[in-house]
Amino acid sequence: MTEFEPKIIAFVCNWCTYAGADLTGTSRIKYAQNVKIIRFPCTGRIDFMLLLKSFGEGADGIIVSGCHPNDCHYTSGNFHARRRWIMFRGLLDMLGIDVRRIQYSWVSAAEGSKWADIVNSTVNTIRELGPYTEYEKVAGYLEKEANQ
Amino acid sequence: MDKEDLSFKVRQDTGVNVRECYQCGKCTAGCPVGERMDLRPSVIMRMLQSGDRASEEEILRSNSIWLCLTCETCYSRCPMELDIPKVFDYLREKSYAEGKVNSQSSDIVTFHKSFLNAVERNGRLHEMSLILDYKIHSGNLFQDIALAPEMYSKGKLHLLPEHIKDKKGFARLFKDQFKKRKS
Amino acid sequence: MKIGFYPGCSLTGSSREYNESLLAIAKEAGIELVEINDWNCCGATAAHNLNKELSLSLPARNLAIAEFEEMDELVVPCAACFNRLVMTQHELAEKEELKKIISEKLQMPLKNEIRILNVLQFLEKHIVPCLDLLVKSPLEFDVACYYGCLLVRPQNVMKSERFEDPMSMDTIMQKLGANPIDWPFKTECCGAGFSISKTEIVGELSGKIVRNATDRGAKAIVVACPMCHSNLDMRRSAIDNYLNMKMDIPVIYITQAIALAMGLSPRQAGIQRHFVPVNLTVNR
Amino acid sequence: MSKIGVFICHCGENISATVDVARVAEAAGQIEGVAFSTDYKYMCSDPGQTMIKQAIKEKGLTGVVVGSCSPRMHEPTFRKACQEAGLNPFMCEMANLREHCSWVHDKSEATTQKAIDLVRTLVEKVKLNKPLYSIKVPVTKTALVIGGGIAGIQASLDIANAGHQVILVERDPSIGGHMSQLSETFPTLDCSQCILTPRMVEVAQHPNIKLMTYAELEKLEGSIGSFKATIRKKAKSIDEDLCNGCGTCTTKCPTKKIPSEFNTGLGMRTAIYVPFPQAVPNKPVIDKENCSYYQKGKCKVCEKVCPTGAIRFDQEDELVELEVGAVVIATGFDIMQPSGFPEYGYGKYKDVITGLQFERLASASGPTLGEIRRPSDGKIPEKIVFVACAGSRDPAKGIPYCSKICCMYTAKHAMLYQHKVHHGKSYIFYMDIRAAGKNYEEFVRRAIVEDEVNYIRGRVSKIYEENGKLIVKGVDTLSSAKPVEIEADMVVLASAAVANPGAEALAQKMHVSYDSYNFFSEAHPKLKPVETNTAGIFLAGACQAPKDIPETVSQASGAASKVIILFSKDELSRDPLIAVVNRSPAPVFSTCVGCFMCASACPYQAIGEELITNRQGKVIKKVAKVNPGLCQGCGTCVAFCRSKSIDIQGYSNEQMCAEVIALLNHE
Repeated sequence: MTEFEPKIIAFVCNWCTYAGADLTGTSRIKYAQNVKIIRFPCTGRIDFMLLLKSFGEGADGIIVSGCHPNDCHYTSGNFHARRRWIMFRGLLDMLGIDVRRIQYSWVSAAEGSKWADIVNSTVNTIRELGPYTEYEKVAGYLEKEANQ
Repeated sequence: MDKEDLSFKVRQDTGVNVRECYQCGKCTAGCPVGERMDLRPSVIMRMLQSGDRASEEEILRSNSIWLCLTCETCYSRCPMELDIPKVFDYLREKSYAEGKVNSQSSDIVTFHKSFLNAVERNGRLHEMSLILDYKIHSGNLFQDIALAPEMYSKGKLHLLPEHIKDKKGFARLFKDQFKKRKS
Repeated sequence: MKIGFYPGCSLTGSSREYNESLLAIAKEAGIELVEINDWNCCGATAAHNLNKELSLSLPARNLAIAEFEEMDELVVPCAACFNRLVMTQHELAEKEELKKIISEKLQMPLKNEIRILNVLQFLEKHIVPCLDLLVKSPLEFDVACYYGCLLVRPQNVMKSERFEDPMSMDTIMQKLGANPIDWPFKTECCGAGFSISKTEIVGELSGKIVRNATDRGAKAIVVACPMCHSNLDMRRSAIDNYLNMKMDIPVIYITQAIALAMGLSPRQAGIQRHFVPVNLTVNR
Repeated sequence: MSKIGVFICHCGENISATVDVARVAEAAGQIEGVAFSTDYKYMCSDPGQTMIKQAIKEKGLTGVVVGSCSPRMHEPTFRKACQEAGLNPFMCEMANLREHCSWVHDKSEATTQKAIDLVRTLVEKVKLNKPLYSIKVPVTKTALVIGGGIAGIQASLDIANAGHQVILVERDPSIGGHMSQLSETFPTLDCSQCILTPRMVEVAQHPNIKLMTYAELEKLEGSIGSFKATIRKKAKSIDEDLCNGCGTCTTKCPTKKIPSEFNTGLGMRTAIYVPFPQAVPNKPVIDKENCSYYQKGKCKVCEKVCPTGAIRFDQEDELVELEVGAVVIATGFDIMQPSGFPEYGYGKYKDVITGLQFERLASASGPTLGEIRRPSDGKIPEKIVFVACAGSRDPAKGIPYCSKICCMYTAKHAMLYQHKVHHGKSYIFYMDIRAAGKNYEEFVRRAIVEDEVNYIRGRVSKIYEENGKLIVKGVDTLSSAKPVEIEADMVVLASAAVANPGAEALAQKMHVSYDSYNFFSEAHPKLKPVETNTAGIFLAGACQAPKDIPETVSQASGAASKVIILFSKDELSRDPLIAVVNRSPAPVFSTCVGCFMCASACPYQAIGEELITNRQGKVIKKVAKVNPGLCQGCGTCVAFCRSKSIDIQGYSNEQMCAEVIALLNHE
């Protein structure tokens, strides 16, 4: 039997983590294929409904990564993101989504190897947690949200 | 690294990668016995890097590895934080096991062996038996002859050794420990 | 208050006075040091020079015993023993596999969690707090606090700050009224285990230490390690040979210093057992 | 119905070695809405770009996805190509198949599959892209230069001489920086101040340069072409217009025992002081921490003796707001305090000093007027030991890098010592001699051969004092690692060059990135050495990494030319990736409910109100409105908007959702 290959989306900011991931490439550091990156201008841009959407669409795990505190290209975007993330965790519990399925981290443009570590460790965590199956629940919730 | 290289074995046993050494010599500079060594710590690190068999043999037969006091000064000041004393521990054990101990160091090794004999016998070190055992094996019968009586008079020497109770259990620890050694 | 106590071989023999003075001051402070049952030699330098496994199994046995006796603290006054025990605990904590092997060999469970205290840590924690009350006759003279290697190195395991210029012993001596001098040989090696096999090396290394302390006007060298003590005290003739002059600076254990400051008799402090006569009343 | 073109690049072998590019192109062809799909060896090459342009024209493509390297590398290239073919540049997106795929994975089915997913994701995005038109910003042709060392001085002069306004901000009371502290300079041994001070004066007198000393950057807002900088002018407690720099106050000030920063603590200064005789401006400041009036409330001697009545005890810090178009960071470096070296006894032994302190000893303007005398007793050292790499190349001390300048200045120090103390003996403990530079190697050879400086290859393990001598325990690794013990009278530690203590905070104020040692990061290690990753902010000198004077000066001129190029245009165009509030026909006008959560979240105060009125001019509705001039496009407002009325062009909710869906549903 083949090992479960989790589907993981990474929402990263353009200035720190995306550049950091570029550096991982230029330094030829290898990591698992499971993680695919979507580029945002800033973690502050990330509407956490998108995270739910991703689970609704069958993601098994998510990485959100941006600039370190105080290093945000837009001054404070990453702070807003952090605050919203804390509120968002509550919602996750409510929907019965294991918080460990979301890896929230900071990776600067200089931290190529750190990015590889985060990807690999996340992949392992999600492997242990197994596939995420309750999309309907989330999808339902999202509809309600939309109709309001 | 070639699996046959001594440096490879060192890395396996101690986790120290000798390639990290950039030969600044700070270890040697601070070594209390550096002056007396035939191969100084930094030189030994260099020779390990070379992977040259002859050099490796020279290391195991050197006086230096036995002169090392394991005072850890080198380790505490190494810019690369290389645990040289640990490397030396490994080299000593190997040198001893392969019967390559340098003749000038024989008395040091004899002392260590006498020490362990004394411990093996009683579970605790009985200094009197240690000194006697050492004298017999090293042949320096008259060394320290002056010291013993005074120690005795000051109550620092017991004539009879203390023994530990659990002899069997204790003996287990020594079982097979020195079989490897060629004589 | 009960605390586990591992004397180690030297304290039963060549450094009895260390043992005597330690127990004496503990008694004064109302602390009971409970000798762990059927302890064995830690293997000292010999073991880790010749045989890695022994260098771990010998100390480990003592740790296992102490844990079996449900001690959560173990005082190890001999710096050499302390070093071996701590290094073993460190090594086994890092290598789970090795810990299993050793524990099987011992046929004893090994949690490897007991807190091991060297004499300075013990004094700081349990004696210093009550010194203000207990110090009767302050030692008002210059002393050179000598730490040697094993209490401070390797600093990453010993967690020693200022490993080049430690102060813990100095602070204690200050509390006893003494004036610790600032000198550069605090952590230089005395020759350690070569006392018998390479006496001339001990003569040189200890010689430099004794000379520097004397030059800087110390009236006594204070130590916390039997090996250092026997090298600096019992090997004085070798030292004098190296320096070719007679050095008469006495070498006392920190515990003896405390005992004297507490007003205990020199005999209770085991002063009479020294090779180099201790006469510290001179410049009171 | 969109017609997307997909172009997969081999990047030589960089991508094709691990990704089956042909299959990626083929799979892309299957995606609905893809009208053309191909792969080619070098898409960024001329033929590659032509291929894209032709496809756009012939197939009438409405969007383009290039699967190649990181967009941070070639997005401008391909967008330009599209534009030239008549396609709106913002209809072109890039899938990062190199940095995020081929370089980080081994050749395998999964790797190719990932490449396909990435391409599909961008295809789905580009389908929803809308033509955008870049925003024009006017360029304020005034440059802000932060730091008045040789780097800042050079940059300021170059920019000013090109006819642009410069504001030079310096933290200390005088410009000049470390260079003004140096004695002679390698490899020519010409006196540092002799070559520097004319430049300092030129700065002071230049009509285009506004000098602000004793001042620091408080805040930086805006973006390239139009920054808003807030400068804190620290109170000097004097009226600069009245003060004529006569110096009576400094001679009369009773508080005389303050260690002089300029003389690295080897000399003393007064509480009201000019850091050094050639200071620019040559007017004093009062050091409040040490002034007895500020501390104890009485004295005021300076006020009494001042002939022009220029003393102002009640003066307060002043905040000045400036409009600038570009910024040059030239804040320089600091040296590691070797107190991290207990084994060397720095701080414990007076005669163990740093290289910078030696510069002051050797300097004609220094505390000993250029005579080499040791601090403890003023004795001329007969034997002197220099320790190179004191902190540098020492991971255990947290500094694995090479400080680059020490090899040369240490050779210079030993040379100067030999010139001044003929009978003296000098030793240098080193690990390697790094003398790459014009006439550098020759300089070092001269020190060794002609001035008979003794180089010993090995590190020093310990330095301690024994009856008046410093015992240096070193080693000679070139003769069977023989331990060497030297009884020296003085020891000089070539302590590592480190980033300025304030560097990190400054970087954060300006949103430029910095490395793990707090040196500012250049935009590209090779091709953009003076740019930062924030457009319009440039780097000069040792704030980016340790540098010697020639390098610093050339980088400063480089930074200056970048500023001048920027100022050669009257307006810049900026990416239109900014927020917009949706509008819809009456009677809705906009789904915005006017809660202004967005405004509270916006870091740039870019969101204001818009009043919607009926024909009678009666206000019907109040909605948010984004000021495109101020918006930087971070999108924080979008995440905050509950009614989904505000969105980012190019990163719209619709587009992001499309990406998510495309990425996850591939079977």
